[in-house]
Amino acid sequence: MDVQTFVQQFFNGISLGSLYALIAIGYTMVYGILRLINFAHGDVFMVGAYVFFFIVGLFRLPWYLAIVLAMALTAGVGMLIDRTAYRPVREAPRISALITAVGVSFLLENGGIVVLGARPKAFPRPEVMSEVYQVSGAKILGVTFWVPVLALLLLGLLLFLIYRTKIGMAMRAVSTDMEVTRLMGVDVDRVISYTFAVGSALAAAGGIMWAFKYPQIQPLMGLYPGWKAFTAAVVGGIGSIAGATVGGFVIGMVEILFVAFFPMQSGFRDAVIFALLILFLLVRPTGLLGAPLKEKV
Amino acid sequence: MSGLPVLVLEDLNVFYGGIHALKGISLRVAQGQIVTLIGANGAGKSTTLRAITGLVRARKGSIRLDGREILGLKAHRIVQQGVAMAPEGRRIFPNLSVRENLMMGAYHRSDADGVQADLERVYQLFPRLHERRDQSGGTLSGGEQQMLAVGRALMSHPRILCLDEPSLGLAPSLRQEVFRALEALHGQGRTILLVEQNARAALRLAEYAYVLETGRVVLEGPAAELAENEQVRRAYLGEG
Amino acid sequence: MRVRTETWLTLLAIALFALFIRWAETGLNPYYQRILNTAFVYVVAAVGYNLINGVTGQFSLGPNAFMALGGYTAALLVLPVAQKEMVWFLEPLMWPFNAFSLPGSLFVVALLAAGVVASVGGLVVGYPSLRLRGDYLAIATFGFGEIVFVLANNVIPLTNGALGIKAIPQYTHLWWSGGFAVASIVLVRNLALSSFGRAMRAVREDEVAAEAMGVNVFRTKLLAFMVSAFLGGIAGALLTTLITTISPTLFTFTMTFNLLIIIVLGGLGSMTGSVVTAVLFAVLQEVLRSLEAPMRLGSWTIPGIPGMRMVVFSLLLIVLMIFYRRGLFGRGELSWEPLLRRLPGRRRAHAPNA
Amino acid sequence: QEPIRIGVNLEMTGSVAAYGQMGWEGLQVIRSLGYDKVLGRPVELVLVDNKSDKVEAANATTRLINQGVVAIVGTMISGNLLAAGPIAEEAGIPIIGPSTTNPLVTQGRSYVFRACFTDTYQAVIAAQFAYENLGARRAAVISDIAQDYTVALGKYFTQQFEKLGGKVVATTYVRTGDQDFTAQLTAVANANPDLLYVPNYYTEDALIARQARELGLTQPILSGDGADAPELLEIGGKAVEGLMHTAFWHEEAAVTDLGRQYIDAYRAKYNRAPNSFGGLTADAYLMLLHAIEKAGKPDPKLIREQLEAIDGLEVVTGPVIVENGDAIKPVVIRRVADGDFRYMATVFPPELKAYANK
Amino acid sequence: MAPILHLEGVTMTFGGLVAVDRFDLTLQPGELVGLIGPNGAGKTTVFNMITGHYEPTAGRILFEGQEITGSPPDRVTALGIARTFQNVRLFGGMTVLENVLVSYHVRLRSSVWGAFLRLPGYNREEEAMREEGMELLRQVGLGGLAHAEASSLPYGQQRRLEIARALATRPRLLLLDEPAAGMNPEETRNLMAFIRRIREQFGLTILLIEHDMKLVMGICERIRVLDHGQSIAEGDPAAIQAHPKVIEAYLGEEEA
Ligand SMILES: Nc1ncnc2c1ncn2[C@@H]1O[C@H](COP(=O)(O)OP(=O)(O)OP(=O)(O)O)[C@@H](O)[C@H]1O
Ligand SMILES: Nc1ncnc2c1ncn2[C@@H]1O[C@H](COP(=O)(O)OP(=O)(O)OP(=O)(O)O)[C@@H](O)[C@H]1O
Ligand SMILES: CC(C)C[C@H](N)C(=O)O
Ligand SMILES: [Mg+2]
Ligand SMILES: [Mg+2]
Repeated sequence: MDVQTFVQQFFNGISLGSLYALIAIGYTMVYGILRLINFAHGDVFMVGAYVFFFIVGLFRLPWYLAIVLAMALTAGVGMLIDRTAYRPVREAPRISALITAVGVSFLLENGGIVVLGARPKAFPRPEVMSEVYQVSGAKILGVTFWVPVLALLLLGLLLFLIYRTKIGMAMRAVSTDMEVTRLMGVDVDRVISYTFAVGSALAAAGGIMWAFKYPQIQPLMGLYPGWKAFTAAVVGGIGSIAGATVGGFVIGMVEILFVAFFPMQSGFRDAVIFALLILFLLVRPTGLLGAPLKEKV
Repeated sequence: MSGLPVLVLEDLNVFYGGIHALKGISLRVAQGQIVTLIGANGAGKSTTLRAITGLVRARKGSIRLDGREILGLKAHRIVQQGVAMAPEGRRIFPNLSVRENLMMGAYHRSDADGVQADLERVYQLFPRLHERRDQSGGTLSGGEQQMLAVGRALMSHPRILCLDEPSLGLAPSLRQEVFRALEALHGQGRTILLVEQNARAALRLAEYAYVLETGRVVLEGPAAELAENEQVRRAYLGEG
Repeated sequence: MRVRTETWLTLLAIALFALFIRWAETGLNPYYQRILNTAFVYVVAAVGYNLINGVTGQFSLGPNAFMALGGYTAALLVLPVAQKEMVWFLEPLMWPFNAFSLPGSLFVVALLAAGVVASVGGLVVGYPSLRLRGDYLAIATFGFGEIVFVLANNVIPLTNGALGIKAIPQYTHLWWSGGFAVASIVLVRNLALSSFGRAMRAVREDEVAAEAMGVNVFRTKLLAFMVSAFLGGIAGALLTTLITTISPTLFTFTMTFNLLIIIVLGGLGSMTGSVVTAVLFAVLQEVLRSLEAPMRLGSWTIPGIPGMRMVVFSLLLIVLMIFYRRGLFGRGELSWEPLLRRLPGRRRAHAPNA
Repeated sequence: QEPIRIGVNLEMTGSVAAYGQMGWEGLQVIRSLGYDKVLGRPVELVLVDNKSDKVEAANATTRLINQGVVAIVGTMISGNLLAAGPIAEEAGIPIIGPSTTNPLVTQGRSYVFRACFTDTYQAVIAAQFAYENLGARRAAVISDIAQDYTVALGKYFTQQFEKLGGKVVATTYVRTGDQDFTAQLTAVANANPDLLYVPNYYTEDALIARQARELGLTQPILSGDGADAPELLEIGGKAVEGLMHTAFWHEEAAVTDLGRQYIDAYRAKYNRAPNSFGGLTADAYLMLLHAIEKAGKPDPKLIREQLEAIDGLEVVTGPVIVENGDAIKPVVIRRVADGDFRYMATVFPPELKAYANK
Repeated sequence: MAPILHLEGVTMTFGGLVAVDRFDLTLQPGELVGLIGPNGAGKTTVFNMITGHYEPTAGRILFEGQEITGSPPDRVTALGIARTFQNVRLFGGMTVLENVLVSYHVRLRSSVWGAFLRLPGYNREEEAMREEGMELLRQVGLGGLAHAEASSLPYGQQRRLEIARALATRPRLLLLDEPAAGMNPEETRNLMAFIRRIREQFGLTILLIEHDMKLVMGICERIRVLDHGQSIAEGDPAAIQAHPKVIEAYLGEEEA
């Protein structure tokens, strides 16, 4: 592989990886706290993209403002989902909550089809995202460059929130022991609500940037990115935010590199990723950054 | 009974599904007192504490804190009203540092100075915690974790401190250390509701005691008197 | 004595069921027959899936993969050779499948082969991944499902890729689907109530303790997994020869979701629950379809809204989950016991449990 | 009076929902022109969404048949009709695909029909156009491996193009639903073609065009009938400017009176330009009404016979001759300019030469 | 007499932590030995290595002269070692009888086909198992509760059931991890009598971990003390109670 192709693919990998990372964080945060695989998370990603689409269409806001607004609104959607669907089953067996999440996912997808229509919509891509940069001979599209930059910025903010603020401390506490956290005078429901808000806002950012990259949106667009991101969260060590980030980049890179090296086998891409996932779990069941713990007997 | 009642329970009834776990418990804890609940496994001691702190919802009865009804409030509201609990089995946050664990106890407080002062006080009471303040909670020994759990409860600056079997599973030497700490707290004028399996030590420490059997109070009285009671000695002190 | 009576009652019930099928063949219109066929296919798959997820407590998300293995096996075995030549126009079909096809009279062979292939698949995934616990097993089995999907899409000489296989003879009818539904209920029930089933439930309750009591946890899980895969394979084969078309999209994760919904709504671990909800599910899916058809209110026509069916379905699902957290049946089972107890002269035998 | 029920099996949701929805619009428009009765009885449409999926298409067919329809309109895409056809055949219910161009759809079946030309014919025209009008010699073919139509059309084009003396220098595949084609396009770029032939459905074509332009591929792009959807223009944006494709029909190519009536009614109802898929679905429906009329009663077997006998029936998109289930129809060539499809030319098959000057 | 259990240089590390450090222990048939030490000393870890839940980092474990180091738990159990857990680990959703029957599964001779098809051979075996299980429950005083769900039992009965379940595997060596934890003095006294009785009745060798000194000193013939993974003392109850190192590391002033 020549330098040019390498640079090209490297950027592609980073850019895809950072999108996965943004979504994966939402999975990991909710899982960490509720031990719930939030199947609807990929659909929240879709909601974020549509919200942006309508904001830009209706209010003609500049894109960066529209992103912030869309993230805020999607955060609200996340909180609403938690409030109406998940809170009532919080004390129920884990699997019931899981099925509820499946229900929410179906609802968002099909609600999307009914309300927004099944046909794809073209997504507005800001000018900067369409510019083409030359990096050692490789042509790097604006999105490819800016997506990781934005993603890293958001990740930095998130880490600050989790490790340097009081609400972040409460989130970490809830994730280890919900009942005792209540005993600390913490309104656990509110902390969970915020967690959904943060995760959903990040998913919205992911969805919007995804649509910058592949400028087309439709109600089922969250399905596959959602699964990949979930895989990333697991590879990184589910429950660990740093892990989700690393996992996202790893999955993005592997995916791009596989296709780069074996362009004719690109159909096998997902199989390779999932096969890697399984092998990886066998060697390191708790993921890259999850604590390697033998069950204490 | 001396002092004003801080906590008063009347005719408390709790169910777990179909199981009638508390069948009308009444008790009171006065300002500055240590009151202990003793009883066999499953008598309902933990359930009583869980009901006071709102972790389980009582179906009937009343719980008053400083004269105000708190039954029915959510757990976090009750804690904010001044009830703190160190739950059975320590339950510290293993991946938060010792300091963060303590700060979690003060989560709902907004008086930064007061919190800082209380933090100093806890460190004074348990110098070991100060030594290990940046270590993560999960790496502490059992006894240290118990101290952390008590310290964390104190950080909420409670009107009343509820302790559920603070000596459970501790080696004899650690157990003694925990009881010494409780004595020190008592000396500072804290109000404590103590649940203990180790009846002998509990009765020695407390001023007043209740004996629970299958969800009912079957005996109560000044701790020193109960320690002499024939029935108690046989059933709970393993004598005679 | 008691065992005897129960056996007789069971045989009686099976005979009644046979009479029902006999009647349904002519008494029901083809549309209802088809719903019934689908319901029975779901019963077979759900009973198997419940064995691993409910009884053994291993959260597997891979039944779609086993159904796919079974479905493709059956399709490859029964598709007429001439049709095979037409279908595989991108690349020719692999030997030996291009050279023969089983006649309808050997349909049962195709079904059993589908089960065997699927359980070999079960062995292949189960062997490495059953050592994982809880959600990690779920993820590994989910990954396996995706791998099967990708392979189905890409191994064209065997599967014809995304184009799928069409014009498969429609061999499945009520006797086959109903017969296999009954057989799987009886066999899985026998297994679940045996010492092996007890070991499975012990694994579900506490793996470490089960191991300490001498249960070979791994073998126990593998047994449950392979039986479950076998039934999944049969169900996939029945479905394929009912629909007459197979393509990778038939066995996507949606299929797993459907089964998961069935067993959880029925009550994890309750076989009665699985059976009842499997049938309800198949019926409900059809009933809700009317939501998508244009509706006429007097002279007013409301155009059909595609997607509406799933919107209502998912709302229903969420509401049910909120109000029936442990599913409709919990872990309970229907059995002859209550009936027998009412008969005079019978002593109360021990509680039914599974 | 008891209505006659006709089944409609369309892609209302899923990856090619645009076709199904355009088809459904066409049915509404044609019925509003008075074509909602036959033999003096009302015609009732029973719509089932096949979600753009083969398996669902087969299911939908069974369901329609079980609900007592006398014939079925649909599906829009070939892969779905390949799955649905055998079921209709088995049940003896005629089924007409409005726009299913793949030759295999009708092959060896007597109850399966189409209302459009076939891909073998389309490929001849496309190859000729590429070789002669565009002067292409080295073509790259990118088809969607999940769709019978695109795979086959790619193959037929390759045969025809090479027969003319051109060379297909790269053949690569994408899959419905994929979004990133950079790997395939890089391989294509390395082969250095002078034309890209992308006989896919609109979403994939739009994304391929975009990514090709982003990667600096500037060659002309030629596509098939699948490109004909507003989504191609919306999603493709500037990248699809100049894209050319073979199509079924165009407003300006209307040759029948009914066609012109339809165009007016469509514009009045939806306030935009009509499309071929609505027209073709209307055609399929009209063919059925015609056959039922001729048959004298709604009997599937008689309907089938009358369908096969259609010869020169004037429908929305032109005259139609049915031969072994296939329709003989002209091919239209169009080009995207200024964000819209522009008419370039119509190529009439020999049987329809008479219409060439209308 | 040959020792029933023999540990030699057994070591277990978790990451950097040496939980058990070159531990030696020999048990003679019929002995009742106590293992005590501060929290985190490594006592439970020793049990876990014997029963195969953890594989020792170094050292050998022999049971009746046969090496079992690293054998999986189900094999170790089949050989004749049974245990209870520090936190009760019953099969909560199953009945008391079923809990015990699980322990018989390892000796089942019928194949899975027998169970599928309910062949007569299987049915006979199942019947025999049930009878034997009921008999055992009667012996430990749980006969009346055979069909109750295990999780519904009071705590003391749960502990008893755990022991019964271990006995059902027909062990020769029984490992008890804090059997009296959470019991009051009265219950503890009953437990002591129970342990003595089953030791006689089933001819057991017993190794037990306990923090309740009354129980340990009351029934153990020999006591081993662990601290930080290392043995610091061994002897009869009187000697241990007076041992200065044990007092310092574990007992504290009052209990001594
Ligand atoms: N979550 C629960 N679900 C059902 N029953 C419960 C639950 N928690 C406790 N119980 C039952 O309630 C009764 C009282 O239990 P509780 O834990 O209050 O006893 P305790 O006096 O604290 O005992 P211990 O000394 O073991 O801590 C017991 O019969 C117990 O089995
Ligand atoms: N699976 C494990 N992973 C990591 N550390 C472990 C594991 N199991 C035990 N440990 C550590 O090994 C040390 C010994 O633990 P062990 O449970 O054997 O103590 P113990 O003597 O039984 O204490 P206690 O009296 O409190 O039960 C402790 O520091 C414990 O945290
Ligand atoms: C709707 C059309 C683009 C369908 C295409 N001609 C096919 O046969 O699949
Ligand atoms: Mg308690
Ligand atoms: Mg221990």
